[in-house]
Amino acid sequence: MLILNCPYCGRDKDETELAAGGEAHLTRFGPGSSDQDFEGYLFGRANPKGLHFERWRCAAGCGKWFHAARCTATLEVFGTYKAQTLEPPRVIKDAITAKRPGWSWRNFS
Amino acid sequence: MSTRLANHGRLINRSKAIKFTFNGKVMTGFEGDSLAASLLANDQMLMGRSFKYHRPRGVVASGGEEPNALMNLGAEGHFEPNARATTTETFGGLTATSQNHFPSLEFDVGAINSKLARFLPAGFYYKMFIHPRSFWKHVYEPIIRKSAGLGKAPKARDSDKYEHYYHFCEVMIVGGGIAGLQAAKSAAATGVRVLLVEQTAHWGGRAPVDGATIDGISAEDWVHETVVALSACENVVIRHRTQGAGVYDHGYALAYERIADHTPGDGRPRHRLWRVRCKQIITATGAIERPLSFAGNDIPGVMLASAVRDYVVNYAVSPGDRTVVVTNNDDAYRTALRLKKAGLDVPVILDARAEGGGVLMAEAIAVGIRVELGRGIAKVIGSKRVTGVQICAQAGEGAVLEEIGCDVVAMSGGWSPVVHLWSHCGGKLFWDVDQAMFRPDPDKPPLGIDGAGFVRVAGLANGHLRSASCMVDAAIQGTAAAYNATGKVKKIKTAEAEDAEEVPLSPVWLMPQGASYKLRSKAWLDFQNDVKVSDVQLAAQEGFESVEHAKRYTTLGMATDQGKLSNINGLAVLSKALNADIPDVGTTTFRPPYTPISMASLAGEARGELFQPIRKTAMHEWHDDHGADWEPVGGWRRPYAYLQSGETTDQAVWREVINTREKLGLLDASTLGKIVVKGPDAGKFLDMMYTNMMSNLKLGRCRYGLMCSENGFLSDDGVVARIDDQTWLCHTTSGGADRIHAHMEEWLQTEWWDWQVWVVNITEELAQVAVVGPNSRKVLEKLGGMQVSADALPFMAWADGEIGGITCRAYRISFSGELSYEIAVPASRGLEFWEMLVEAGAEFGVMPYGTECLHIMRAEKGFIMIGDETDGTVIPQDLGLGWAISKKKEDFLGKRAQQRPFMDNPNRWQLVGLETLDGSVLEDGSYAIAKGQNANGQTNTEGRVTSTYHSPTLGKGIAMGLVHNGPDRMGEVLSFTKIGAPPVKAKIVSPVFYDPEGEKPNA
Amino acid sequence: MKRNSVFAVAREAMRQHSGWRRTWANPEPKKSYDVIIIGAGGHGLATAYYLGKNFGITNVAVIEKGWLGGGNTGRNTTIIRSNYLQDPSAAIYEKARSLYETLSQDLNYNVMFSPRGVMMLAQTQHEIRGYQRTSHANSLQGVKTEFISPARVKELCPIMNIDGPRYPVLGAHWQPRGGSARHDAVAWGYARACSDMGMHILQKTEVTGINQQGGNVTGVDTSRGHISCKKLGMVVAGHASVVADMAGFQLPIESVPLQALVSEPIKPCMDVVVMANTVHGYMSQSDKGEMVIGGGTDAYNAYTQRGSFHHLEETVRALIETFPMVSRLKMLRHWGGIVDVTGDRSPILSKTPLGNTFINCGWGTGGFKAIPGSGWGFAELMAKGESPLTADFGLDRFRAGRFIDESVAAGVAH
Amino acid sequence: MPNREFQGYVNVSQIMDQSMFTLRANLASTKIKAALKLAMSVALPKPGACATAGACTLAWMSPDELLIIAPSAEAQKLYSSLDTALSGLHVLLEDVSDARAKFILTGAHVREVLAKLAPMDTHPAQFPVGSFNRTRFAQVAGAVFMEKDDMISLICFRSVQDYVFALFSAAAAHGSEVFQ
Repeated sequence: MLILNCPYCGRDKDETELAAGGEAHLTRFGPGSSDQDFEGYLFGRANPKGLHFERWRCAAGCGKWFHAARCTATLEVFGTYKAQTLEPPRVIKDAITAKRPGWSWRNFS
Repeated sequence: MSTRLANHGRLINRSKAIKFTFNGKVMTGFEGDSLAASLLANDQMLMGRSFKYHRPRGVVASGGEEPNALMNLGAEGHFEPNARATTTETFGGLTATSQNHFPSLEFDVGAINSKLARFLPAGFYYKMFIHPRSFWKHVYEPIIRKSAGLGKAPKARDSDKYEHYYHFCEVMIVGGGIAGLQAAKSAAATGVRVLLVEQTAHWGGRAPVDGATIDGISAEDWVHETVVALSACENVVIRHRTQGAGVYDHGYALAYERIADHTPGDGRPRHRLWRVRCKQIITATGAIERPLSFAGNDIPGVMLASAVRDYVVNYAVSPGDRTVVVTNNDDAYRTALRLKKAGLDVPVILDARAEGGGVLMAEAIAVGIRVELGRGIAKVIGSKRVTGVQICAQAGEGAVLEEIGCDVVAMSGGWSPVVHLWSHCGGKLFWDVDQAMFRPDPDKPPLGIDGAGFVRVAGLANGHLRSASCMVDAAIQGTAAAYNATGKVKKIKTAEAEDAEEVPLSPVWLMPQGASYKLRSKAWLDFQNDVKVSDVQLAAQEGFESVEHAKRYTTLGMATDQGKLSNINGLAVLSKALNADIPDVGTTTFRPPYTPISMASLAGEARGELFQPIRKTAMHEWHDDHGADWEPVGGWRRPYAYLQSGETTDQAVWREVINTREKLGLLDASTLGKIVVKGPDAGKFLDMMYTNMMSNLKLGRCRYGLMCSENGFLSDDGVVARIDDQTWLCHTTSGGADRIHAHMEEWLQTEWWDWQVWVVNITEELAQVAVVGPNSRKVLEKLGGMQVSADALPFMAWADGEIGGITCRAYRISFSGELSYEIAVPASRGLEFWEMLVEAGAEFGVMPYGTECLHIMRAEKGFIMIGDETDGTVIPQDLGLGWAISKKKEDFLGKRAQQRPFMDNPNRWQLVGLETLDGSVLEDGSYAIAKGQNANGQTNTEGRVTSTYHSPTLGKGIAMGLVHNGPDRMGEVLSFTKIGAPPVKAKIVSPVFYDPEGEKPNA
Repeated sequence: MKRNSVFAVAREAMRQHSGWRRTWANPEPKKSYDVIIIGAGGHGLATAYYLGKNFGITNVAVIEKGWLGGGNTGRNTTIIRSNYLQDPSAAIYEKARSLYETLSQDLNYNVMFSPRGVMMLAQTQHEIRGYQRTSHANSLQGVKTEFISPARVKELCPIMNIDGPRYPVLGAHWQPRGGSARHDAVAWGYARACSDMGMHILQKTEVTGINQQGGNVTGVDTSRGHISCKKLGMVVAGHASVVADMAGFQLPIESVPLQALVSEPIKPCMDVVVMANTVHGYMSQSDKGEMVIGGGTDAYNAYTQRGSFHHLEETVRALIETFPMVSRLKMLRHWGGIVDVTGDRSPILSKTPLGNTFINCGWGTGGFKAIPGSGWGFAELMAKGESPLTADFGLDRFRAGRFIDESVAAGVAH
Repeated sequence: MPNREFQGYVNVSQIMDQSMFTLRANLASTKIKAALKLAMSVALPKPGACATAGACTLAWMSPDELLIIAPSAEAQKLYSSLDTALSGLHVLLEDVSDARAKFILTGAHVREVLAKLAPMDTHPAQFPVGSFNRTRFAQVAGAVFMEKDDMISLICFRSVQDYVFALFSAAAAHGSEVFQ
């Protein structure tokens, strides 16, 4: 039963007020993209046992999409941040480094 | 015999006698009794039958760990099976019956299983009943099923109510014994919010029974003072009859409050499930005494030593007249001393330790109790009640040294901390060799949201058996929890406790240690599931070496007590059999809840009327009053048809179709989604959302649009209207509004966040009525207001105005193929507008119509329906909707997906109309049979029916379907499956059955 | 291996059961095997069994990190059915179901297959149409099912409330030869038979790396040393992505917790398995008498075998609506497993980018019922390089857009 | 629809004479702030709070959404002045008066009744008077205004108003008190 802090309304929201939205920081591939890129975009999901970046919506709340950095093995939450970004902000990366030195996830580290 | 003693009883109120019944017999108890205590007071030691062998079972414990004394309680809407007599409070009018026997508790034919026990060892069913094949289902299994199970299945509907409660605090403490109370005091001193829960109706746990002294006063008095003090603290909530049932991630915990189990029918909720969110949890859950494994330890009258003491002290109930105490530790001496003090006979204490015990032993000897050291029980004598014990040397093989008559055996194999809650969320344990117990490993706690431990354990549950260290530990944990939760520190004086010195126990996992097979096969580990020492040894012999394998193979610990008494003993036997150390064999995983909690409490208020919300339109009540046969549609209910008296549903639907086609029909279309999209980039945005172009839609006009998922599949459709330069209004399917609104927001927030677009879902703001049929214009003109003529409001146009004095927006669109308007009015005026139409339309033959009529009319026109023609695997190209896919746009959601080889493929099944050769109606979901079979021997197919109806307009069956290369095969006849009958021939035709030129809606 | 029978039990009863031998051996690993299967759950063990039985390949090791059958095989709600809509699904699940029919005899181990019948309730018009479609499909797939009336539903399952004001039962999709089996026994029975054929089941042996040369697999590193193999099968359910990662490829899979619960045992009151998809609940009664209830999956990735509690609340309230008597029962225990869910929610039985390496995963919430069919088809794929049972379940389907989507009929869960 | 009321240990009643508007706009924009100040003479509420201006309330729904509540009698005028003040700016103003239903809870134990149905901390220190929160009531979305210590108002969607009324009535029924 997760609690995540919504970075828009600032409230700690109960899991039952949130909607999970899968992996974060996906790059959309549209017409003109290769078959491989398009398959990766739709189906190639990171499924790590450990640090993961994912999308959530403050569904019974302010309605905003945000991202969370979370460990799938322990459910530890390293931080949440607004979704309008192409990569995790520095403060989130630092928070992860403090707990999981040497981490990497996709192209981020 | 067991009986009520003349004096004392700390929990009972002798001035309030209570009548209750057991197996139909009227008995008397006192207020404050547990049902088990009341039964014992009435000399009812035999309380049930075991699961597998149907052996007679008496109560063995005094709390939630009880495996035997399970009852059917109450009747009708208050009936409950498998209620523990030890945790059931006796109340006036209580009715209990014993379980798992036929025809009676005293005489149970199922007990034949006990005679056959040697043929029914652990796992016997895996090795037998293999032949003949059909016998498992038809012979063996039914017999096993009937013999298994415990209580009766409830029949009547639950007549109680239940609720949930969300509680937030910084520190939650589970267990209201002295450790829990001290931890609460220490945590509360810092001012943090504390919740303290206790599963029983009483505070203090074992300490008042065992007689410790705390801060110079009796434990009883200290508990009382502390409870009063805590109750007065504003930051503390204390709650009895409330069990900490489960610990979950991120500081979530369940507390199960049994409000009215002992006061049924008083109007209060029966149970309340607290969903607690806290920063830190302290489990001060105490410990459970372990039985000893000797032959005949399951015979009624063999009880835990602590339970015997509880019955005497708490309820003034003597389980028997002569009690033999058998132990491997000092604590059981307390039982002997208490019995003696109550004037009862203790013929002997058998202490398995060669050296015996400490001061408590000395005290026992001093009061004249015979103590035998290095001795144990070879075998208990008796069948439905203990009549005596055979004494042997613990170090030997069971040679009988002496036989002593008694009617109770009080046994103690040491104590196991209750670590369940610590383990629920991943806390690990270590084996304390000296105390022979698993204890929470403070270095491996359950991890919380910040990656640090969020559960602590205090007192006995943390392995502190003596009161003094228990209190010190509790104070440390309480202070630390408050600090970890909030950073606040405030130290208070820790209560100082004293109790008798004890010498260490000596682990005894089998009595006597060299017991023969014959004795081992009578030495019970799991009393309810009938698992004996020999069964666990057999499991090890057969290679079930993992503790999980052994548990599952023998069913040890899988009974309703979840192995609270049997787990450690079973594990020790397994370790011995495997020649391994106990910690290397490990423990099974403890799963929530701690003890069983009612299913009803999980559902809470969500039952009956409140089971799920029903979404209602402004006209809902009118429909209900006019014969609506309801159909659930995405949270809403829509009328399927309006039944008039004497009509079948089919007749009603057909009448509605004919009437709407010939005269005038009204449809409540309020459930269609309505989403406003506005902004400088709104056109660009909608061009991405829809497969067709929306940016070039002219002001005042409507366009039918399709939406696809990124996977290319058709997901929604609806009419889009251009409201002004920067504003569009998008209609979605019924029940699709929330999904599509969220879908739009998702893309705007997470992909195109720099686009200037606002979206608002106004579905609920409006009531919408489809006014359909050749007379539709007449009725609107009669009501008066805005112009609705063909010129003023042509097909696929919309306009704002007023009709019958009500502000509205009118769309000239048609999903029926008739002249048709959809009129949106403020929801608060929806009913008024609807009734106005009904009244004014009377002269034009108005009738309301439901969803099935809507479906038939659209099928007659060959219009697709999301969910019928589409199923999540269909792309617009399959449905002849290529015209709605813009060729001009570089991109839209789903475009790239539709370029994949399996989708951009002429061999896909495509939409056609279908007509049977005999005019009959094809079956829903019917498949077109193709020649041959595939590699797996399945008959090949070449199409399927997606919608099929009797068309009252055309007087024959019509259908739509997807057929391989369908549009190129017009006129071809295919064979369609019919369940239980030969295939049906149907011809491929155009899907537009009615008004193919499309003249009517343009009228 | 001693034959199991009532006579063997009787004989042993006379000598204190001293003659029973280990159910499976506990050997030291060899340096190399022809085939290594990673994962000794039902699917992995069944694969090994049919490699031996159908193809004579017995130089096989099944490597297991924990104890055999300890993953989803021992955690599921044991429903067996094959009334699937799509041809490839119906083929493999019906193969499995038909093998279950004779599995006890085949393995000489009673797996307690009980074809008591499975019904899937239709509670909306949409569901009726979906199930009717499935019935038609099944009639061409050789899967015996029928669509039954509400009255027949009530007759088969008297404790059901078919007139629920909210979602009355409008009928059901009924597979009379669906049912359940004892999950542990399936794993144990296969393990016993594999061991009997000389295969090695290596428990408490964790794979830590996958070795390759020239694009082909050569062996695995384990907590008990390096072991070589000619072919490798990965059958590790929830941990498929973790193992695939060791082999250097990514799977279209996400791992999520799935939960289940049981009530305390009561006397027999329900002889069929009921699934109600509109309200999201399914229930059956075990031979012990417990009501076995399946819950939902979490919507976020996790490797904790727990799951979020609110799913249980949703499931239980739905079941109380459908079976009012459930209200007065008590929940004895709830638990979770990690299921691996693919993009189309159908499994993957496929070659992989690494030569001689095969993957069997993605069973999501529906794996138990498939065990014998999955093992049969996957063994054939591993032995011959192709199998009609697995042909449509390749990894390549996601790129082509050729999905096997079972949710289309009526949002049917497994 | 009647002005329904339930009397329990907390009273639940429906309020019908209120109009509501949704405003989508970038609330961080100075132009938007200025326009709103002009139209309503009140500063924007902070996140998680509401602001009152006479008989009107502004509730912070999200960084780009406000809910404006006004007595029905003043609604038309307010709408016009908002519309005028915001004209030319990138905003979306919609009348949602009929899309929502409003209830009030009154009594000493309003926080307790709310806590039965909403997964939020209702403690006065965490949710003081003047707070506003969007959450859920059992199975539907809703919003909560902490008006006074003994009064909470609730907003839900119109279509589920019967459910929400029944839900709170059951929670407020005599006999189900948690702390008495």
